[in-house]
Amino acid sequence: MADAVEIAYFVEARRQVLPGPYDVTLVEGSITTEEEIERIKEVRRQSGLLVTIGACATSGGIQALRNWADVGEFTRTVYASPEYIHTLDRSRPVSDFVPVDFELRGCPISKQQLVDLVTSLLIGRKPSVPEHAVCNECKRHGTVCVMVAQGIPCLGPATQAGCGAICPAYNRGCYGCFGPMELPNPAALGARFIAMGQTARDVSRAFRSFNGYSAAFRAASEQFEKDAIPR
Amino acid sequence: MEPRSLAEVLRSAQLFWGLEPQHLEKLAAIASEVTWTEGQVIFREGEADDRLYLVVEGLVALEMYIPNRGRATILTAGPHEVFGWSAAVPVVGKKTASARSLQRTRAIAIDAGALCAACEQDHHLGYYVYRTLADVIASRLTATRLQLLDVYAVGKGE
Amino acid sequence: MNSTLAKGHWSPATGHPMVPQPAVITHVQPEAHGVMTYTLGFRDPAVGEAYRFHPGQFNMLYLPGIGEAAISISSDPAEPAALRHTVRIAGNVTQAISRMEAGGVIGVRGPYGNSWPVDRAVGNDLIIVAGGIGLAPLRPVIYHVLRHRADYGKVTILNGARLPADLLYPQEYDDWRSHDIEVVVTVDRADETWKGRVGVVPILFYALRPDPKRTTVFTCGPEIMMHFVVYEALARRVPKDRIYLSLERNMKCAVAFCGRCQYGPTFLCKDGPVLSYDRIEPFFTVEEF
Amino acid sequence: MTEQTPLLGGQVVISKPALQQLFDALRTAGYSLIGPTVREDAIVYDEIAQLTDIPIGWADEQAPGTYRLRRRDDQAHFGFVVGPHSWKRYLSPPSLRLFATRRTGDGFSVETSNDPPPRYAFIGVRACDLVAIAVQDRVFVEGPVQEPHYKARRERAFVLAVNCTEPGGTCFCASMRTGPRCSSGFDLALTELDDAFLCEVGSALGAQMLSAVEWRPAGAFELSRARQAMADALTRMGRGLNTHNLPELLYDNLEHPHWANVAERCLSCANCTMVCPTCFCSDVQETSDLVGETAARVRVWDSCFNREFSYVFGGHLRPNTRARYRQWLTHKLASWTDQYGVLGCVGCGRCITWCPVGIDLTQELAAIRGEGQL
Repeated sequence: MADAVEIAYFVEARRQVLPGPYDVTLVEGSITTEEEIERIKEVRRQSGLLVTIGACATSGGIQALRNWADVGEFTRTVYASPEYIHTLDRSRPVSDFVPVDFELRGCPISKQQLVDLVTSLLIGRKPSVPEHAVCNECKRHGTVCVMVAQGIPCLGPATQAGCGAICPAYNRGCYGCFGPMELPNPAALGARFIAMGQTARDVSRAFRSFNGYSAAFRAASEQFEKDAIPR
Repeated sequence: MEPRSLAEVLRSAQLFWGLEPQHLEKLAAIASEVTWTEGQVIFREGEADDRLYLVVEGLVALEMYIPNRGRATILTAGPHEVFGWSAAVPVVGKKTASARSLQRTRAIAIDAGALCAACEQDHHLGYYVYRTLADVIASRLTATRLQLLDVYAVGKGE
Repeated sequence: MNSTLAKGHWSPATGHPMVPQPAVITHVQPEAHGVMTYTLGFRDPAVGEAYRFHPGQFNMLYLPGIGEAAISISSDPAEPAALRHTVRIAGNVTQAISRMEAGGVIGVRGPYGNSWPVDRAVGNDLIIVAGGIGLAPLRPVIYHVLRHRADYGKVTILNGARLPADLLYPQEYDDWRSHDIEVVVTVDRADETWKGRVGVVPILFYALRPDPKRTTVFTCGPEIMMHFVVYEALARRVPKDRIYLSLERNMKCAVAFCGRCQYGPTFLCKDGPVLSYDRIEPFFTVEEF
Repeated sequence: MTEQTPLLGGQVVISKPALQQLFDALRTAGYSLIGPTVREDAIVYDEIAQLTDIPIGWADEQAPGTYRLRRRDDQAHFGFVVGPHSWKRYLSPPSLRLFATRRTGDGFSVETSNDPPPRYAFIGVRACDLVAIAVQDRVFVEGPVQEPHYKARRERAFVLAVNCTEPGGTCFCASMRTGPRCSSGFDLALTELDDAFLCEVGSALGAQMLSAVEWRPAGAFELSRARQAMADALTRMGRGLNTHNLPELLYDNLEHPHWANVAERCLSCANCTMVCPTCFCSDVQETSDLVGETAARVRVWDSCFNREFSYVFGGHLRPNTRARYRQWLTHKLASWTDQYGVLGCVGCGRCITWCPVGIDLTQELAAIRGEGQL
C-alpha cells in the first residue's frame, strides 16, 4: 500500500506533515469539544473525501455514555481542577457536524475493510462494506448461533457485519461493535432477550456500549430503560 | 386537402368521434377554423378566456413565463389534442398559460360562451362534452404528474 | 405460463456460464450527456465467429477489479461482429467503462435473456415506445424492422427523453422515417431552441388509433413510464399478451443462480427481460415487490 | 465379508459397529466423510473419520428459536434430527472463487481453477434434506445452464441417508410429503433399530460399497420393526403446514396486513435463509489487489433479507422487512413452483429453530390463510 498511497498527516506513524488539501482523510474519534468542531470543519474543507473510521467517529463511541449523564458531575469527580476542563456536554459523531462521504464502523475497525476501502478508492469501485447483519457472517463461517443453541444474548441480529463475527465463534454474544445494521429491529431483539430471562435494564445496557449513541441503539436503550422503571 | 365540413373535421378528430350527428352539427355551428403560421402567439396568459381549440394539424406550445427565468414550455398539443380548455371551465376566467404555434397549425376554435349555452340547453350534449373535457383534463393531470416525477433522473448509483 | 414468448437463448456464445471473454473496444461513440456507445470485438476470433444475438438480449460486461454489469445490446442482430452497447453512467462499472477508450479491453459474457418477439409480431402494426436509455434495447428491433420492413404494417416509434440533448440516436431518425416508420419524439423539459413536442411519452398515444386486432406494443423505459404506456395501450384495447415490456432488475449472474432478478415467478435474466403484460399483471403495481 | 452383492432396492441388516466398515470403505475409495458431529453445543456437519465421531447417545430438543443438546439414555447413533448446517454448505459453498484475472500487456487473462472437485460422502442425510438436494439440483443442474461447481460436487457425492424415527419439535416433513422416510436420492439408506441398522440399497454404487461390509439379508422381523418405527414417526411431527393451493393463497394475499405484523417481530437478519437447505441466492463480489494487477470474482451466500439484494439503479426495491419477508415466503411457497415445479420448502424446520426470535413460518402462513394459530 505504501507505494500507492502517500501518507500526509498521521502523527502517530510519521512525523512529517504535508500541507493540504488531501484526496482522502480518515478521521478517528468523536467530537467532544468546541475546538474539535472547528477543527473537523477545517478538515472537511481540506479533504476531497472524508471517511470516518471507528465507533467513536461514526457514532460517538463509548464516551458517549456521558450523554446520558451529568458531565459536570464527572469532571468535578475526576479532575482536581474541573474549571480547566472545557468539554461539550455530549460526545457526538463527526457526521453531526460535517458531511461524511463514507463510514468504516467498528471498535476496532476491520483491517480488511480499511484495505478494501483504500483499494476501492484507488481503483474506482464501490467499497464492499456490507450493511447486513452479523448473522450472515456466522452462518457463512458455520458458527453455531449462540443465542439459539446456548441462550446467550447476542446483538448480532441487529449489528452490521464486517468484524468477521469473532465473538460468537468464541461462544460470546455479539457486543454490537459495528453499530446498527441497515434495517435493525432492536425492539424485537430486546424483547427476545427479556423472554430469555434478561431484565429491561440489562437490555438497555446491552445496546448502550460502543455504538450506544447511534440512532437505532440509542432509541432502543432509552426505551428499555424506560421499561425498566416500575410504574 | 379536400374541403370538408366542420362537422366532418370535428368527427374525424378523436375527441368527438362518438357524438351523434345532430350534436355534431350544433358544435359545428359554434366552431370556426383557424390557422396560425409558425411562431404566432395564439393567446397570452391572463387574457380573457373565450375559445377552446382542437388541433387538426401542426403543433402548439403551451408556455408559462417565469419572471427572471424566461419562457418555459409546459406541454405541446398536436393533432387530436385540445388546448385552451380553461375557457369551458370558467372558474379562472383568464388563460392560465400562453399558447404559441411551433409550426404552421390548423385548428378548430369553439366559442366557449356559445358552448356553455348549448350544453345548458341540451344536457345530453353537455354531458358528452364535459365528460370528454374531463378526460382531457385528467390526461393532462396524469401527464403532469409523470413530468413532476422526473422519471429519467439518474439514481444514486450502484 | 404464456408460451408464446420467445424462449431464452441459452448456451451463451461465450462458453462457461460465469467466465467472461476479453473483447476489445474498437470504437466509442458519444451519444448524449453521460451516455456512450461502445463497439466491441472479441479477441478470440472463434468466439466472435460463434457469437449471435437476438433483439433485446443483453451481455454481462466485466472490468477486472471493478465488477460486472448487465448491459443491453443496442446494435443490429444481423451484424453480430459489430457488437454495440449503449452505456449510461449509473454506477461503478458503467462509470469505469466511461473512462475507457478505443483499444481498451472489456470482459464480455452472453448473450443472455429472451428477446422481443419480432417473429410473433410479423404482419402486425408495431408501436415501439421508448423512454431515455430504453431506446437502446429497442434499437435492434428497429434495425430488424428496417431489414424486414415488408413483414410489418404501420410502424410507429414513440420516443421520449428528459431533455432534447438526452435523446438517443437522433442522427438515425431520418433513416428510420425513410423506411415508412413514423418517429414521434418528445421531451419532458425544453429550452427555447426546441421546436418539438413537450410532455411525457405516454401522451403520444393520444393521437394513435391502433387497430387492436393487429397491433403489438414494445416498450422499454423507466418502470413508472411503462405503467402508463400499458394503461394507454389497454385503453386502446391492445390485448395484454401483445404488450411487451423490458424490465430491469439487478443481476449478478445472468443465469438464474443468484436469485436477484426475480419478478414473482420469473427470473428476468432467463424468462425476461422481455415479458408480456399478461404474465406480470398480478405483480405490476404491487409496491415493494 | 459376505460373498454376494446385495441387490439394488434390497434391504440388508448390518450391525451398528459394522458401520465403521462402510466408513473405511468410503475413505479407501477416496471420499471425504462429512457427517453429524457435536460442536459448539449443537450437531453440525463436519469432516468425520470414525463412527465414534458421530453424536452417539445425543439428542436435540428443538422449538422456535431454541435448540438444546441432551444426553439420551440409550446409545442411539442417529437419535437426533437436523441441526444448523445443511448439505448445501458442501455442494454450494458459502464462499467460492469463480475465477481470477491477471492484467496483461493487451488487457487481461482469465484463470479458472483446475483443482479436482472434492469427493464427499454425506453421512446421515435425512429425508427432508434428500428432497432439498433434489430441489437444488433443479436450480443448478436441471435448468438450461448448469452450474459447473455444484454439478461436479454433486455427481461425485456418495449419499448415506438415514430414515427419521424421532422427528423433532420443529419438523413438518410429513405435511410437506418429503419425509420422514427416504424414498429416493440415496446410495444407501439406514433405519436405526435397537441393535442394528436396516439398510436399503439405493444405487449400484451403494451396493458396491456394501461389499466391503458385513451384512445379512433382512428378515421379516426387522422389516416390520422398521415399518412400525416409520409409521410412529409420522404421528409425532412437531407441526404441520397446510399446502392446499399455496401459490394462489400467497399471490392473492400480497397486500395482507399480516406481512406488517411479521415485520414487527422479524429481525431481517437472514438466519432463516442461511440455514434453509434449498435457499440458493448469492452475491458475486469483486476482490483485487491494491493496484488492480490481479482480481477475482467470489460468489458468497446472500439473502433476500439483505437490502443490497434488491438494489436497482438508484435505490432498493424492498426497503423494509414487510417486503422482504413477503418475498421470502412467497418465493418458498408460491413462485418456486412456477420456477421449478416443486415447493421450495421441505419441512425441515431449520428456519423455525434458528430464527433468533422464533418466527414460525407454519404459523405465519396459517395467519395468512386466516386459520389463526395451528
